Order: sequence, then structure tokens, then C-alpha cells
Amino acid sequence: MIEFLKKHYEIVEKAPRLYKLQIESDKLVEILSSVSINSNFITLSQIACTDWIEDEVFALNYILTTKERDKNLMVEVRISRVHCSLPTLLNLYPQAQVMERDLHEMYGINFRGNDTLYDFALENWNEIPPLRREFDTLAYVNEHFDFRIGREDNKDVKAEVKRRKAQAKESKDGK
Amino acid sequence: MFLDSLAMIALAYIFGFLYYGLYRNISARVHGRFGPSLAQSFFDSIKLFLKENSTNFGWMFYAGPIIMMIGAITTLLFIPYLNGSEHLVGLSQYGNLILVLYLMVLEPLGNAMGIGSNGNPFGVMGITRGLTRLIGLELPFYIAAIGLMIANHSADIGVIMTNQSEGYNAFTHPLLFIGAFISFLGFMGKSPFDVVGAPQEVYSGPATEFSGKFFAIALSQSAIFSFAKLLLMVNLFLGGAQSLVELVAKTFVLFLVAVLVGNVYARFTTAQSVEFLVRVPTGIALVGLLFV
Amino acid sequence: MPENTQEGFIDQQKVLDNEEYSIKNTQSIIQKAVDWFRARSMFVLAYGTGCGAIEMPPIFTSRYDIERLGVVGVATPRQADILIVSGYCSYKTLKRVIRSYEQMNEPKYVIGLGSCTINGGMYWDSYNTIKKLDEYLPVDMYINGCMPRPEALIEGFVKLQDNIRNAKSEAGYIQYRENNAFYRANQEKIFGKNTTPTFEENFAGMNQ
Amino acid sequence: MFNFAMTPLGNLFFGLTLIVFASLLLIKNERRDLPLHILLFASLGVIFYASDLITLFVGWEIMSWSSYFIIAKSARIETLQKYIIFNLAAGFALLGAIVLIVAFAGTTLYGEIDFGKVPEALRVPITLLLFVTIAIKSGIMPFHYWVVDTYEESDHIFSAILSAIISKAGIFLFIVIFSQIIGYRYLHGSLFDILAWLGVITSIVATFKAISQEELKRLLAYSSIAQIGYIVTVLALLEGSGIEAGLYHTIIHTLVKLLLFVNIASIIYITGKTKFSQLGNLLYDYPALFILLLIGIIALAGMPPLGGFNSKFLIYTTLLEKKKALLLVAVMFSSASAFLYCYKLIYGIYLGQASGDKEGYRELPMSFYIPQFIAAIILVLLGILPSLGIALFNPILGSLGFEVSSYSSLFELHTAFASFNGGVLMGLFGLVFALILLLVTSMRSKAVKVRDRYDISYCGETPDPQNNLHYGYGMGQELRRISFIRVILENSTATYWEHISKLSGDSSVMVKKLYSLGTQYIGLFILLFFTILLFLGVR
Repeated sequence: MIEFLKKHYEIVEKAPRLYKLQIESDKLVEILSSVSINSNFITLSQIACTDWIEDEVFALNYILTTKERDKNLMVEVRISRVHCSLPTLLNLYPQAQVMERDLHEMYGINFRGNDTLYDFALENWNEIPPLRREFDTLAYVNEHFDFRIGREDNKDVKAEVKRRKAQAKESKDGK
Repeated sequence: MFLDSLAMIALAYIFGFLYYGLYRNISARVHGRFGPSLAQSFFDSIKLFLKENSTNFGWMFYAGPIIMMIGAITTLLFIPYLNGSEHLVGLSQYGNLILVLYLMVLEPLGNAMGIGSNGNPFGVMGITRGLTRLIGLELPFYIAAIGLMIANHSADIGVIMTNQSEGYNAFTHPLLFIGAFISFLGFMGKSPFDVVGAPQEVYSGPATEFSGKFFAIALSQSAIFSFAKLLLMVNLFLGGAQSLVELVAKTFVLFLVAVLVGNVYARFTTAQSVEFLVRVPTGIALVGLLFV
Repeated sequence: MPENTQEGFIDQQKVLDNEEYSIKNTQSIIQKAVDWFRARSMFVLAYGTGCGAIEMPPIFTSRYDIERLGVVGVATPRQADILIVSGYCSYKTLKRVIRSYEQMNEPKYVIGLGSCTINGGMYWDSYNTIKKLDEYLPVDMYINGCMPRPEALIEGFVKLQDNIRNAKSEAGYIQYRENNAFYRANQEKIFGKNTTPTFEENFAGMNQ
Repeated sequence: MFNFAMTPLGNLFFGLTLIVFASLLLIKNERRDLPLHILLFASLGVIFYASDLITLFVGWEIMSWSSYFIIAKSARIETLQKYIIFNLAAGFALLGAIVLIVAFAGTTLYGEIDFGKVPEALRVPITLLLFVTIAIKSGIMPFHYWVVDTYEESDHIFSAILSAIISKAGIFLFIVIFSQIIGYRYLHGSLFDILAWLGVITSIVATFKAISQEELKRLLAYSSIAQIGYIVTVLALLEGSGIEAGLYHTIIHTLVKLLLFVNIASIIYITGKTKFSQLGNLLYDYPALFILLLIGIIALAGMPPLGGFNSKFLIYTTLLEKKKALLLVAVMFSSASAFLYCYKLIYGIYLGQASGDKEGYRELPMSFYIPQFIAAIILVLLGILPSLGIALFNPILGSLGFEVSSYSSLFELHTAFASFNGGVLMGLFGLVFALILLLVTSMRSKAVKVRDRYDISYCGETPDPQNNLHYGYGMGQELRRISFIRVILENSTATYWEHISKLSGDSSVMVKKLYSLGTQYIGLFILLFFTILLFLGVR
């Protein structure tokens, strides 16, 4: 299976049973349909998105799984953050509907041909899509919520924890 | 007669709720719990009566629980409590078994009217399930009733009750009794025939929109109604009762069996319950009818 | 009575601990009896909002058996007396929680289960999880912990029954009715307008 | 030539006809053809008051034809074909039976016919011919094929006449022919047992068919078939008490169907919609219509305290007396299943949530209420005074030569098996209702009216008009999961009749082929024909 694909595409083996294929966004549907016909990778188990704000791109990983659930193939597509738009995979994988809807809500990516891209988990959300990295979560929270006046000893305890751990280690070693 | 009827209703109310409390207790013991106090059902119903407000969907929603209550009370009043007693007979000399069988359907009807008027689809789903179940449920019970009526050549409950001095109908017509008893389990709304208000499937079924006093009336009528059904079974098959103590003993035995059966069986689906009722108890009762 | 302010939560706790704030003495005998029945029979709408939902089923099992206290679960808000908000509430969930609360009939009580309902808990910097439940709904009993054990929940029930029976403070639903503008404003702050049917519409019939 | 006589039976049926026609003619209906209606009315009068067979037959044919022309105004051509083929068959069967009876009895007058003169071998065929007539007119299986479509497609008011009166012509014929003209002693009992079972099976099948219908009038049409099934069953017992029960049920059914069809005609007039899936939530807009329909379905389901229970009670006790236990079980089963379609009828129209908007609804003229009020009042009255019907039937039973049943008071309905008191029952209902209403309204708990119809507890969601929350369409569909009901719902007599029509089509094609062979062959056939005749003549 994977040998067949390796003949046609530049497949990199990232880990045992994990392969990666990097493609252009305009060949996405073509390549994925070819993969699903010619190989055992028939299930789309996830679409993972990473926001590379430094490179001005979104990297979308379409993770395909074999029928036997023993190998994974990551098909990576990079698209511009500004005009982020991709063709939908609804015709190939019906389960892509929910995933694409989720990505649209969280990153603002438009999937051409998927007409279910309305409110999903966030109802009436009018801000920047929250998983884009330019969205400042803390500022948003401080603006929208009041915090309860809580414990007075609410301090940074990292240094204290470090000190105690070291102490504990010392005593253990001493024994 | 008026006081007599009032006493019948009061007794049915008290015993119905006590039995319901017992039901919760016995179920708790079956589960390995302690369960609530016996009077918990009273507390629940009083608390519901004392709610500050209850949601109302219009006059038909108001009338629904009242019709249910009428169904329960009229059914009760046409069934004599005691065998050969002048007291606690209600209006039984003006009615008969066929009338009682029909009055028993009034409660689902009132329920259906009240719930239909609130527009909640879950409620109507429950009602439809209930009416579908009724198709199967009434068949064995009717066959048993017909068998008894033909055997006694009368449709008078009092006559059927007093004719059992030599032996209870449950023993002289055992097949009819088995058929009627399985159907009775369904009438009591216990597992495996509790398809109507199945909370895992249809939210709360018919009771979805009932709140406050409406729900309290629904609970009270169900207590009265289940006692009326117990009473009918005792009168038809267990020879009635000479005294209140005997009545309580007989109804309690029947009730206990129903509760225990309900606790160990899983629920049928609606289609399954109708098919089961139409096949097994109906078949048994039909064989019993041939012997009559 | 202290105002339901920023510090309202802390102040109410003080009230509950202090006998002299109790409104028990002003009540008639009938009202006391009524309160007794209300405390004795509680129908719970267990709204499983977050991870706390998994702590609720055990209290009905044979190990904890909360039915002893007269607590029963119901499926529909119409019959419920108590709403348990079990854990974090996102915007979407909170909308449903408020809707369910408004469909409940008075008297009604709210139990906030877990730290998330008190101060956001581990979701304190989440963009769509509310931090203080009592800004949006009147909470009668908080049970802290992440997650609280079923024993804690039972203790909460017992305390709440005690509060109702002894009328230690004004119940939350009365605050909700009287300070509705406050709650409504907070709800609108995160939902925008017209996202749930308004309280006034639902209970306009009260005065008829 | 034509002979008429005033009989108590004729009086009863004509009285019902009068009530139905008089109240229905008050309704303003621009599509109605008055002369044809008058002709139909007259023909019914002729049937009910005829005292010889020829008059009966003439009236029967005029009834069929005049209703044909009325139906023809709105029905499809296929429906008309069905109607006319079946009713012609009924007419021919009746004519055949009359010819056979008259040929041997020598007279057409009811009183003078002695069925004993008819040879034994012909008695069964005559009975069967009459069965076919009766079964077609009152829609007994498998002859109910024409009924449903005709009821559905005829004018909404005329459907009421069809169901309330014209279907009863078959019942009338049954009583007149079998008890008055022929006499029970000449009849073959086992044939009537089969008829009784046919009636019950009809009612069971039609009940389940009715539950699964989506159109208002089709549901009522099937319900009509089911109810007449009971009447035929109980008449086929050949008993005085059976006739009593049958007549009682005839009255109840006439009134109920008058009420229900006019009620549905009102709804169709108001909304212009004919399907359950398009209606819903008309309760608070038309409360009077709702209560009238409620009375109708309570009587239809045979529930106390309305008149419907009395006839059911008589049917049951009659069957009990004759020890027809299995028949009784079947009747009760059908009657218990009928609750479902009764509920579907009232829920689909009046309860639940509205499907679609209520724009373009017309104002209902008051005249639509009159027939319903009349029927409802009589039904309630019969509920209070159940023996009123018995008082009405006693002269009929007397004139037919049966034992007259006695009654001590009008309030009490008394049979050999049991009795009940309608007055006490109705009083109890009223008293309990009043007491509980008092209790409910005086309670501490306030009933808070919801402002919005969509404020239902719907798992925390807020439904809106876009969500389809009306269950009227789906009700009865899930019955298909139950195996024996699925068998009933998925099969239909249509396939049987289609098979017959295909057979007759094929045979006519064969005959046609003979003609198209050519002239020389026709000459050959003629020769052959005469040869055979000659041969037979020689024999």
C-alpha cells in the first residue's frame, strides 16, 4: 500500500507507522481521492490545524487512517492566513462536515462547498476566531469577566514549590 | 352514599400513596439501598400542592388532569370494596364490569387531552406509546373479563365477587388469571411495560409539562387509580374481601408481586410490549376462555 | 440584608452563619410547615454541564442513597425544585441553564457544584467559560472542590435542606425575581440581547 | 304499482335522514346541487317506506345514481369508476335476489312473501346475493374498496350524508330483508356466522388502516367502515337483542359521523387544508368546534358517559348472551384500538403546535355549528337517558315479531347480563368535575399562563416555528414495527381487485382477437355455433 503511494508521492516516514505527505492546496481533493482509491488509508480521523503566525500560514494536517487502524498518513496543506480558503472534503469523507465546521469557527477558515459553516460551539461569537494566535485570550477575559475576590495569599508559588521539592530531594538523598 | 364514596376515595388515596411509598422502599431494598420513608410520597404530593406557581398552557391543560382524576374516581366508585358489606360500596349497584373497563380508559384520555394541548412533542410521543400499548394491554384483560362474565352469567362485579365462595377465580380459572395478571402488570405501569414515561427515551413522557398542582393531581389520581386496579383484580380473581384487613392483605400481595416483577425485568420497547402482550398472555387467556 | 454585590458571595456566607440575620422568627406557623415539606421533598434537575456531572449519579446509588433524604431526580425542569449546575459553564451551556432555570416553578433553588461555578476554577482564563455563576443565577448553595466528592454533594443537600427548613436567608428565586434587572444585565453582557426569552415574558402572567 | 307503508323501522331511519338532511341543507354551500339532493332524499324515503320489493329496488337505484351525480362534481374519474362499478354490482345483486324471490314467492309485497316456497337449493345463493348488496353499500371487506376514495373526494358536506345515511341503507336492507321478508327461520346460520366474522375483521382492519391515514377524511372513512362492521356483526347474530344493539349503534354512528364530518368540513372550510401534517393548535382559536369534536370522539370511542357507550354496551351484552366469546374479544380489541385514531383525529387538528402559519383562514358561518349541536345534544341526552333508545326500538322489535325488552326507568339501561344507570353516571361526572375544579382553583399554587406557545421544556432549547413540533403526521406510523399490524397496513384489497380487473382485461383482449381474425373465420365460427346448437338440440 504505502509502497504504491511512495512511488507517486514524496512520502516521509516521520515515525514508525506514521507517514507524512506535503502537498499544495489546489491539489488537495485530487490527491486525497487518489489516496483513498489506491491505498488502504480510507478514514479521515482528524483535521488538525496549526497557526504559524510567523510564516503567515495555517498548516492543516489531514490525518488519514488505514482500515486496520495500524498506520497513519498526515497530508499537510499550507494556506495563507489572510485569504484562508480550501475546498471541502464532504464528498470524500462525510465526517469532514463537523471538523470543517469546527475549523471555520475556531480559525475562520472557509471551506468552499460546505454550507453548514454556521455557529457551532460558540454561539453569537463576534470577535476574532479564538484559536487564531492574534486573539489575546487574557485581555478578552479581563475585559468580559469580573474575578471573584479570592484568597489573599494568591501569590506566585513557583519558587516556593521549587524550593520544597529540592528540600524533599535532599532529605531523601540524605537517607 | 356521599359519605361512603368520600370514604372510599380517602382510603384509596391513603393506601395508594402508602403502596407507592412501599414500592419505593422495596425497590430500594432490591437495589441494596435503604430507600425513603414510607410517607415520602405524601410529602412529595403535598409539596407539589404547595408550589407557589405552576405553568399553565390554557384551559384544556387545566381540564386534562381533572378528567384524569374523574377517570380514577369514577372507576373506583363503581368497584365495591368489601364482599357482602353495605358500606364502602359506592355506586357499584349502578354500574357493571363493562362500564368499569371503559371508565379505566378515561384516565389515558384525559392525560392525552391535557398533554396534547401543551404542544410538547415529547408528551405526545409518550401518549402515543401509551395508547399503542393499550392495544395489547387490554386484550388479555378483556378476554379474562369476558371469560368471567360468561362463567358467572353476569357482568356485575358484586355477583362475580360473591360467586367465588367455593374457590377463587384465580384457582378455578388459572389461565384467565395469568393472562389478566400480566396485563395488570402493564396497567400498573411497572417494568417491563413502562414504555409511557420512560425518561431515558422520551424525556418524561406525558408528564413533561406537568408542574406544581397539575403534577400533584396527576400523582394523586395515579395513586387512587392504582388502588382501584388492585381492588378490581382482588374482586375478580381473589374473591373480594370480608374486611378491610383482608382487603389490605390481598391487595398488598398482588402489589408485592407486581413490584418484584417490575424490579427484575428490563423495559420492552413499545412494539415488543404489544407483540408480547398479544402473543403470550392473550394466548394463555384464550386457552383459558376455551375452558370456560 | 447585604446587597448582592461583588462580595455578595462572601457576605451571604456570613449571613448563613449568623443567627441574628435569620428570618425564621418573622414567619407564621403555616409557612414553617410549608418550608418543612419543601425541605423534605426535593426534585433535582441534574443539569450535567461539565465534568461534575459524573459525580452526581453515584449519589443515587446504593452506596450513598440520597433518596433517603427525599431527593429524587427528574428529567424535566417543570417538576424540579433544585437545579444542580455541575461544573464549568460555557456560554452555550449557560444559555440552556438559564432557560431551564426560568422554566422551573417557584420555589426553586440552585446548587453550584465545583470550583468552576465559584471562580472559574481551572478555566479562569478561558475565553468562553463564565467565572462566577451567581452573576447570572442566584445560587443558594455552593459546593467547592475540583471535583467535590459525592459526600460533599450530600452535605450540600443537607445544608440546603437546613437552610430551607429554618428559613435562614431569603431564597435565591426571590432575589432573582426582585433583582431581575441585575441578572438580566449580566446575562445580556455575554449573550447580547434577545438570545433567550426574557424573564418578564415568562412570568408576565404572575400579576393576573 | 308502487306500494308504501309506514313502519316503525322506516320511521326511525327516515327520522335520521330528516335530521341529517335538514341540518345539512342549512349550511350554505355554493357547490351543492339542490335538485339532486332532493332526489336523493326522496329516494331514501322510497327505500325506507317501500312495502314491495320493486319499489325498494327502484328507490335503491335512484339513490345510487343521484349520489353518483353529486359525487361526480368533485371526484376523480377513477373514483367514479370504482363507485359506479361496485354500486352497479350491488344493484344487480339486489335485482337478482329480488327476481329469484319473486319468481318463487309469486308476489312482491313484503307481507305476502313466503320464503318457504323458494327451493332449498336457491336459499343460499339468494342470501349470498343479498350479502353482496349489503356489504357493498355499507363497505364490508372486501367490498369496501370504493368507500374510502369516494368519501375523501366528494364534497365535504356530502361526505357526511354518505357516511351518516347512505351507508345505513345497507343496514336497513339487512333488517328488512332478513327479519321481515325472509324470516330468520329459513336462514342458514353458518353463513351468518361468516358474515359476523367478516364484520369484525372489517372493523379491526379498518381501525388500523384509519390510524395510519394522513388525510382527515380518509381517517373518518375508515372509521366509518369499522363502525358499520360492528353493526353488521351484531345484526348477523339473528337475534332480537342483536337488532336492538345494531339499531342503537346505527343511531349513534349516524349522529357521530354527522358531527365529525361537519366538524372536519368546518376545519377544511376555515383552513383549506386537508392533512394532519398541515394543521394543529386550532384549540384556542375555535374552542366550540374543539368541544364538539371532543364529544364526537368520546361517543365514537364508546366511552361513558355519552351515548356511544350505550350501543357498545348493548353490543357486548348481546354477544355475551349468545356466548360468542371470540367474536366479543375481537370486537373489544378493535374498539380498544380505536382510541388511537380518535386521539389522532383530535390531536392532529386541534392540539399540539401549529404547523405552518394561520394566514388566509376564513370566517366560519354559524350554520356549520347547527348539525354538530343537534348531534351533540342528542348524544349527551342519550348518555343521560340510555333507555330512550330502547323506548324507540320497542315498536320496531314488536313489528318485526321479536320479544320486546323492558325497562324500568329511562335512566337505566337493563340487559340480562348487567345494567347501568346513565343518570347517575352523568351526575357523578358533573359532581366530580365541579368538586375537583373547585379544589384546583382554590389551591395556593398559582397557575401562570405561558405567553408563548413555544415556551415548552425542550431540553433547555428554545424551539421556534421552524422546528416541526407537531406529531400528527407521525402518529400511527410507528405501528408498522408491530408485526401483525404491519401485515394489515401493508396489504390492501386493492391488489385483489386489481388482479380481477387485469383478468377481465385479459379475457376481453382474447374476445377482441376473435373479432379481428377476418371475415372468413367469423363465418366459420357462426357455422360452428350452429353446429353445436344442432348437436345439443339432437341430444
